[in-house]
Amino acid sequence: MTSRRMAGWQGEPVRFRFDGRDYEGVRGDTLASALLANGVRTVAASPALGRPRGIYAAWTEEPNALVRYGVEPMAQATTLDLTEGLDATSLRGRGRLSEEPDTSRYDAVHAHCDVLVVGAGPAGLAAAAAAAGTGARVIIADDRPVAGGSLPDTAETVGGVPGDEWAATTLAELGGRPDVRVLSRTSVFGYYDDNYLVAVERRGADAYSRERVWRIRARQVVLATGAHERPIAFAGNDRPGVMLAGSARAYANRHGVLPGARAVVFTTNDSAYAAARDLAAAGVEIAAIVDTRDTAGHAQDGTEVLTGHVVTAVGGDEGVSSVTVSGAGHVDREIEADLLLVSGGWNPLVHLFSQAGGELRHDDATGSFVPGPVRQAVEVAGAARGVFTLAGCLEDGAAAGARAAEAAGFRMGDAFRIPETPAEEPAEPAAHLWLVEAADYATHFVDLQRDVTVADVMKATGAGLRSVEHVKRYTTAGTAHDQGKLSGVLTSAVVGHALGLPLADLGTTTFRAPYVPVGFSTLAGRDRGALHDPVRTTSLHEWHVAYGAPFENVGQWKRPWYYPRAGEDMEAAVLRECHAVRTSVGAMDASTLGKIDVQGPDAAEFLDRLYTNMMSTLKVGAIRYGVMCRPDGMVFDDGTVIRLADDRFLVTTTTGNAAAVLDWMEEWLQTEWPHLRVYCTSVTEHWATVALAGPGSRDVLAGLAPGLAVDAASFPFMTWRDTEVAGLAARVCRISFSGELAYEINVNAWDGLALWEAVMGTGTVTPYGTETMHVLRAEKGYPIVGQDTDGTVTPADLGMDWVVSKKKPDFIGKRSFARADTSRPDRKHLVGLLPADPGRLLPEGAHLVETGTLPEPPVPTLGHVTSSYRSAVLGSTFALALVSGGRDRMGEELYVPLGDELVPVTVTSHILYDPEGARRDG
Amino acid sequence: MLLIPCPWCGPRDEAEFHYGGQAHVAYPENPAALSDEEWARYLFFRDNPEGRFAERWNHTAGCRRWFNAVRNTATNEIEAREVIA
Amino acid sequence: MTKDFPDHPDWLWSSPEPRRSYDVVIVGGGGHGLATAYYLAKNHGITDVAVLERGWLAGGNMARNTTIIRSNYLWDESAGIYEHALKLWEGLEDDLGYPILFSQRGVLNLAHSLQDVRESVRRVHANRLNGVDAEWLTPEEVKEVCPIVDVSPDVRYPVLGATYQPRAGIAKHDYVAWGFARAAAAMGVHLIENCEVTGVEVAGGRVQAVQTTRGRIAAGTVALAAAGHSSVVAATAGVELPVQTHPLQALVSELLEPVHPTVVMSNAVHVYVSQAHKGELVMGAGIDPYNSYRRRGAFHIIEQQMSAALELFPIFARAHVLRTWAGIVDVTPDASPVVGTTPVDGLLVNCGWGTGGFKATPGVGWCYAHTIAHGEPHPLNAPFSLERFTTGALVDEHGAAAVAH
Amino acid sequence: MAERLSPPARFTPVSSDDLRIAEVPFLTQINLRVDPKSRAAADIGLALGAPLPTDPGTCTSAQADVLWMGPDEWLVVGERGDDPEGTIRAAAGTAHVGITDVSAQRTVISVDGPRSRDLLAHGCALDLHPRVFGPGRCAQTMLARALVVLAATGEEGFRVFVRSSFAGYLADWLLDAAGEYLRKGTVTSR
Ligand SMILES: Cc1cc2nc3c(=O)[nH]c(=O)nc-3n(C[C@H](O)[C@H](O)[C@H](O)COP(=O)(O)OP(=O)(O)OC[C@H]3O[C@@H](n4cnc5c(N)ncnc54)[C@H](O)[C@@H]3O)c2cc1C
Ligand SMILES: NC(=O)c1ccc[n+]([C@@H]2O[C@H](COP(=O)([O-])OP(=O)(O)OC[C@H]3O[C@@H](n4cnc5c(N)ncnc54)[C@H](O)[C@@H]3O)[C@@H](O)[C@H]2O)c1
Ligand SMILES: Cc1cc2nc3c(=O)[nH]c(=O)nc-3n(C[C@H](O)[C@H](O)[C@H](O)COP(=O)(O)O)c2cc1C
Ligand SMILES: [Zn+2]
Repeated sequence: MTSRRMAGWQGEPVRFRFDGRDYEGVRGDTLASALLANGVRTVAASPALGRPRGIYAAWTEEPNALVRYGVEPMAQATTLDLTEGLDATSLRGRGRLSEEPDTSRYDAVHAHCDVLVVGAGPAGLAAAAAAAGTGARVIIADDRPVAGGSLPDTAETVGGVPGDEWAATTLAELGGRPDVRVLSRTSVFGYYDDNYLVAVERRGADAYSRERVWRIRARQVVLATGAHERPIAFAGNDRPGVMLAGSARAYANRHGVLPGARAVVFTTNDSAYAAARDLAAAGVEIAAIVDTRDTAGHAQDGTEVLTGHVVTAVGGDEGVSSVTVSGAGHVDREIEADLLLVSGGWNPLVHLFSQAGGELRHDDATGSFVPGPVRQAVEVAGAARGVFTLAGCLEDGAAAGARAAEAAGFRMGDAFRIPETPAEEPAEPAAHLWLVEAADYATHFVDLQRDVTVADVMKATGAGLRSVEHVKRYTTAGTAHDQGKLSGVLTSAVVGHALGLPLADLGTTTFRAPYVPVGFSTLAGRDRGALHDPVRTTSLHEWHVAYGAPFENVGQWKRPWYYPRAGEDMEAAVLRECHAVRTSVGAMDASTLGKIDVQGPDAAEFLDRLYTNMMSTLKVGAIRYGVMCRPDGMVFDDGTVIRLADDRFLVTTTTGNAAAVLDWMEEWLQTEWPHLRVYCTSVTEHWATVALAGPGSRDVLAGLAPGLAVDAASFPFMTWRDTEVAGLAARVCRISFSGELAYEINVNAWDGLALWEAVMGTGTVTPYGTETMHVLRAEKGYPIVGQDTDGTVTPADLGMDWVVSKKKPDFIGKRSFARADTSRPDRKHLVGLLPADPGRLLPEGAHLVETGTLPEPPVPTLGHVTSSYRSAVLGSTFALALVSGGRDRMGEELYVPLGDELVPVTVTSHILYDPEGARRDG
Repeated sequence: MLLIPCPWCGPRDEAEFHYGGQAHVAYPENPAALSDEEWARYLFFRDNPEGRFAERWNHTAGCRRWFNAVRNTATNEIEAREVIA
Repeated sequence: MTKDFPDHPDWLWSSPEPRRSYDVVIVGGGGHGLATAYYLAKNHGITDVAVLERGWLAGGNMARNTTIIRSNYLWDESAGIYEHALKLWEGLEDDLGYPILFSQRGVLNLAHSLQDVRESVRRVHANRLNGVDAEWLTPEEVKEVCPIVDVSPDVRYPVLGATYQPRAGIAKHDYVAWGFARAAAAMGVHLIENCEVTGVEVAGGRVQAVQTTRGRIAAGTVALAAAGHSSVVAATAGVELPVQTHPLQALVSELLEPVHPTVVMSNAVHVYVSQAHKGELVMGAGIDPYNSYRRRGAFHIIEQQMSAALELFPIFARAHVLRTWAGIVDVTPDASPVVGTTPVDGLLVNCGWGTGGFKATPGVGWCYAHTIAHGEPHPLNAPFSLERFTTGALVDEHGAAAVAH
Repeated sequence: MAERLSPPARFTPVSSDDLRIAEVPFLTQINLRVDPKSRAAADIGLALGAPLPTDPGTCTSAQADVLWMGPDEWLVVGERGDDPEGTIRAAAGTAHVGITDVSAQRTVISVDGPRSRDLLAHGCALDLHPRVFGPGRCAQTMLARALVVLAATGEEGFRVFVRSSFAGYLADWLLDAAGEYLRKGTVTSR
């Protein structure tokens, strides 16, 4: 294939493959420029119609040239750096996810600045330089690998040197300042409230992180994002060889690539004349400039200009071979060409501005939407607000940068001197043409990537749709990978044409983040695998791991579930652990329970208001179980309350609710009862807690704490003592969650492992996990908040009237107990269930029905099984359940439908073991 | 990511705060004296305007203080804030 | 345009000038408003109806939702109305004569903790009693239904199993709205766009008319179906609703070759995802915690969403987020809707569907039309009255931790 | 008696020319709550050698480091074995104060070196620019997904106070993020 690289263009060769064929490009190429250099014209088949498609643009606005390579499912050839060995395959609209894992690393960084400049073209560079000169902290971000924005595309000179050179020098100078950060290859893709912007930096496969998300909080923002050239809808405008004029110019100037040999230029404005000049200089033959206006721009001598003409047809199946042009009063002419360059004018890149909440305004002069009013602290400069001259962009950028710095509180420092630029020719006003009218619109494409034609748009308007949002959804125009960067406004214009409404009235569809597609893993960043969500561990964790405990996730905590011995499954291990506690002694790591230190003269009063029962009557040295409700009367949390002193309590909460209960307390204290003199402090992790349970626990404790009188009279149930255990300062509480004689030993978390090892060192204590704890408490009918309750359960439902004070005038939740629904007799009560077959384990979550045969659905349910276990001590399985009117059903037989079976169960008290409480004293 | 002005710590990212809904909804003086309707109103009914809204925030990841703010729910702009004393 | 789709009809609806008076004015031209109008005309012969929409028809949450349709809710009351809806979905394409691409590809709700497992099994058993198809799947079975879910034990929150509703699935949201709109318009209902209701006129405890940006329109019955804006409209009639408005975000990837055969939801890891008909991954993100009427959420919620998605679906690593957006949803204290009468005669309310009302569209349209026609609720929406907040008889899909989408 | 163990004991200190990360375990930490305008506050300040800092986000350093945690809350940090609690209690007398030993509630990770700010910026949304968060500043905030107290101890040094149950997570996170800055002259030691 012929090389279309400009003679004399230097570059280190890079080999690559495309669709199974080998090619060579040069370093600095994109895949697109390299393909064009190799004369490859057709790079994709269109998604729905299968029409051949070529490269249409030169940067992120490209609609056609989508490829996949390696693990990357979809990328634009126009933004893809050519790297040695790149092996890319063209796509037909849809990407393919790879089964290969993505082994790259991703991360994020927070950044702050006084002025964020987006875009490092002439406007952005001038803005950044002006702002940085004042001493403001500046970040300048640009999505391209090379500085200068469109300067390398246009090869204009700035300050007497080539634009790209000027840009590189300016950016390097900026980067050398201590308070300026230059981010290249960085796309700002989202603009959120309070000047929070997010950007993705493409750092490359060799960097520590392949891509990085920048989370930028800027006091002021300057958007200098440039403009996109506008396409025109005409018959056959999707043929390979049709290309935006400015993009062709970019391929020539940036990459030394000629996208064709002989070109027709179709334009509504002057900018394409400059493109034609550059391409001619590079060696492309300009067959004609077809200008829709009646007055020509400044064409190079000898170039034919057809004013008042439009393109009405494109010849060639696989790519442009000729272009038919028509003009009023002229005969149609077919001009031979392999390249058709299009310029319908320029659309300021208002995406980020619009995301910022800025309103767009239609500008009749440029025929485009430009920034209007906005509430955030943002300036728009250069082509992004419709300034289309180089000198104008430099000036506009410098002024915007200075204003932004000043608004951020920085006075003029070293002023930025606007560099000289060559005098520009006075421009002829542009015409605004979106659509070349025709009888048949079947090949007038508005969205190349979704194969949407003018005919499709007209079908939509014909069906009654009048909003561009409807047309977008009916036709799918603007919804593809390129998000309608080129097709969006064009679609609106065509709708306007069809309905006879001005474009200004129709507006655009909504601009949304991300401005360019961003990888899932890029956004996930470091929060993956083990770092996905913090793992919380107790100070005994390593021991549990060493003893082979599987862990249960409880919130973010890892809790040991059970400790299987060789050959044991879970059931065997749990039965053994239960047996040990009921007959001997076991120990559990209870450190995850929430612990809150509540101090102050009004602490007792405060707890009286939060708990359903009375806490102020608790004696120093004693412990009381308590329940908290939400104002709606439903159980929120439970735990023990220890009175440490007249004005000091230690409250324990469930593992999952520790933070919520502390927040709850602070909320009431700060917002309702600020006069109460109370301070609450979390001490959850200050303490390690070892629960010692079983008839043998007293002896074990006595052995470890020789200074402590452990007999029942000296150390009664529901009291606590400060003492030394295993030589460690400890607080021992005599409480029980198993019904057995039991103690909870609390030590400073640093000493937790030492305590645990001392306990285990006695040789008589069996470690047990959360599962055994659950079985033991269930045998005693102690509910677990969140398991036996679900946010719809009151203390009375749990059979805990005794925990609800009748004496207190009020506490949180009390009023709700008097509502109609909360006093219904058929509310669901917590009861016990004994299956008729003592070997039958009911699944937790199973439901209960009244009859032994199941009627047709819907079958009213009486309630459900909340907890269900095998019990060694009961010699049977058993369950806890919430059952409608359950307390009035003692002894009744109910049924649990399981598959085709109805399993009979008997309703019993929820306290199945030792209802007299005979065991708690040992 | 809103930038929420904690009266104590200064502006911080939204992720550090817990939202507390409408401000100035006092716990009733004497709940027992309320009708079911009035109690339901306290429990479940809160203003939900499109526009200025007085609301509560807690700086949970910072100083743990509750404060009130007036935010425009149509623009998310915070117009004022006050310390709860 | 993408040709692997059924063609749209050549006519959808016309844009009549509003008349000065209608028997029934429906405020809000989302899925619910349109379905209500359709069933009013079809089931009850009431066609002097206007649906007033402040923007473009069905451009609210109807245009923004992740289209998950299922009926496997926990409580009998919820199962009743959602299952009614699901049955209607099963015949809707024929009923409307419009391709709505209803695809019963099944929904998996994953469990990641023992507590999740209990709640899931509870829901499966409740569903079966209610005649809702429901299964409990082991991790291996999850893998069979959806091979790309990572069910290995070494993720942060391993999959311990899932509930599965085979009849659940997705539909093409816009087509559903347009199908209802077209069928209602064909029976004479007026669909009026760019017509914002700015006030509800009440006299003597009875509704009289609505004030709109296109003038006053008298009405015998005013039926609200304004989703996130319900409180704002109801307040003009002096009616307070137990609703708070929040942004809820969603996102799509580029079009991909088929990889994801079903719908996967995970409450604990905060993911819900399906692959829509064209091939884009459609993913719901979290709800923003504060009240807001901005149809845009905060970006960190999307970032968390991606981290969660990759925990469950490592294969999505290199997919790209193409577009993010938000709707504004109306959330009630018990995460269940409010459908029924208000203290104002002739003013009816349908709101509070929060993050999960798309799936109810035909069901609620059916019941709400009944409520409008008879002045009292259909048995299926009777439990969802405003009074439940006074009696305390909530339908607490929140408390019971059932997922709301 | 077994040796004291700090939870993230498996965390191996690392250092390079650019960055040093190590645990500083077993510091004495007291949570202090008192009305800043009260006599007790003044007395406690006197006893600790410096008035309690009342400027949000600042800390003082005399007999102990005193970190501002909230308008009526401070974290008093002493060296291993110090007894600031005794000092504070004695100074407060019978006034209404909240004094809670939280020594083991959090452990401390020190992050030092020219790239310390860059490292923290990966997970901390605060502006850590030396002009904004220099020596003498502290803040309660988020680092990655953990709640921390962050204190600037020098021009390029920080202490990160993290709840001990999160310490393992945070250590893993820090080491992963630090990889980039540990390439020059890295030493890992126990
Ligand atoms: C991101 C997201 C994902 C979701 N995912 C799911 C899902 O997977 N499954 C599911 O079942 N549900 C889902 N939902 C919820 C579902 O979209 C809504 O519950 C449902 O669409 C609400 O009913 P609607 O369609 O009538 O609402 P909408 O479409 O919002 O209709 C309300 C209409 O009222 C109009 N309106 C408001 N005020 C006025 C006024 N004053 N005058 C005139 N018109 C007015 C609005 O413009 C709007 O068009 C999701 C929602 C969101 C935002
Ligand atoms: N003759 C004409 O009609 C015409 C029309 C348009 C532009 N121009 C010329 O183009 C130049 C415009 O200068 P300018 O500085 O305004 O724009 P520019 O196009 O030179 O630079 C904008 C830069 O911002 C980058 N960018 C855009 N969006 C971004 C994002 N979200 N994140 C990061 N980077 C992003 C672009 O890739 C580009 O590098 C001037 O020289 C002007 O004369 C001429
Ligand atoms: C199920 C579903 C699928 C969607 N698929 C796409 C898509 O493929 N491409 C796209 O750009 N947008 C897609 N969208 C998003 C819409 O473009 C748009 O963002 C959404 O309707 C909200 O409207 P708004 O962004 O205009 O406010 C999809 C939306 C939904 C609900
Ligand atoms: Zn604060």
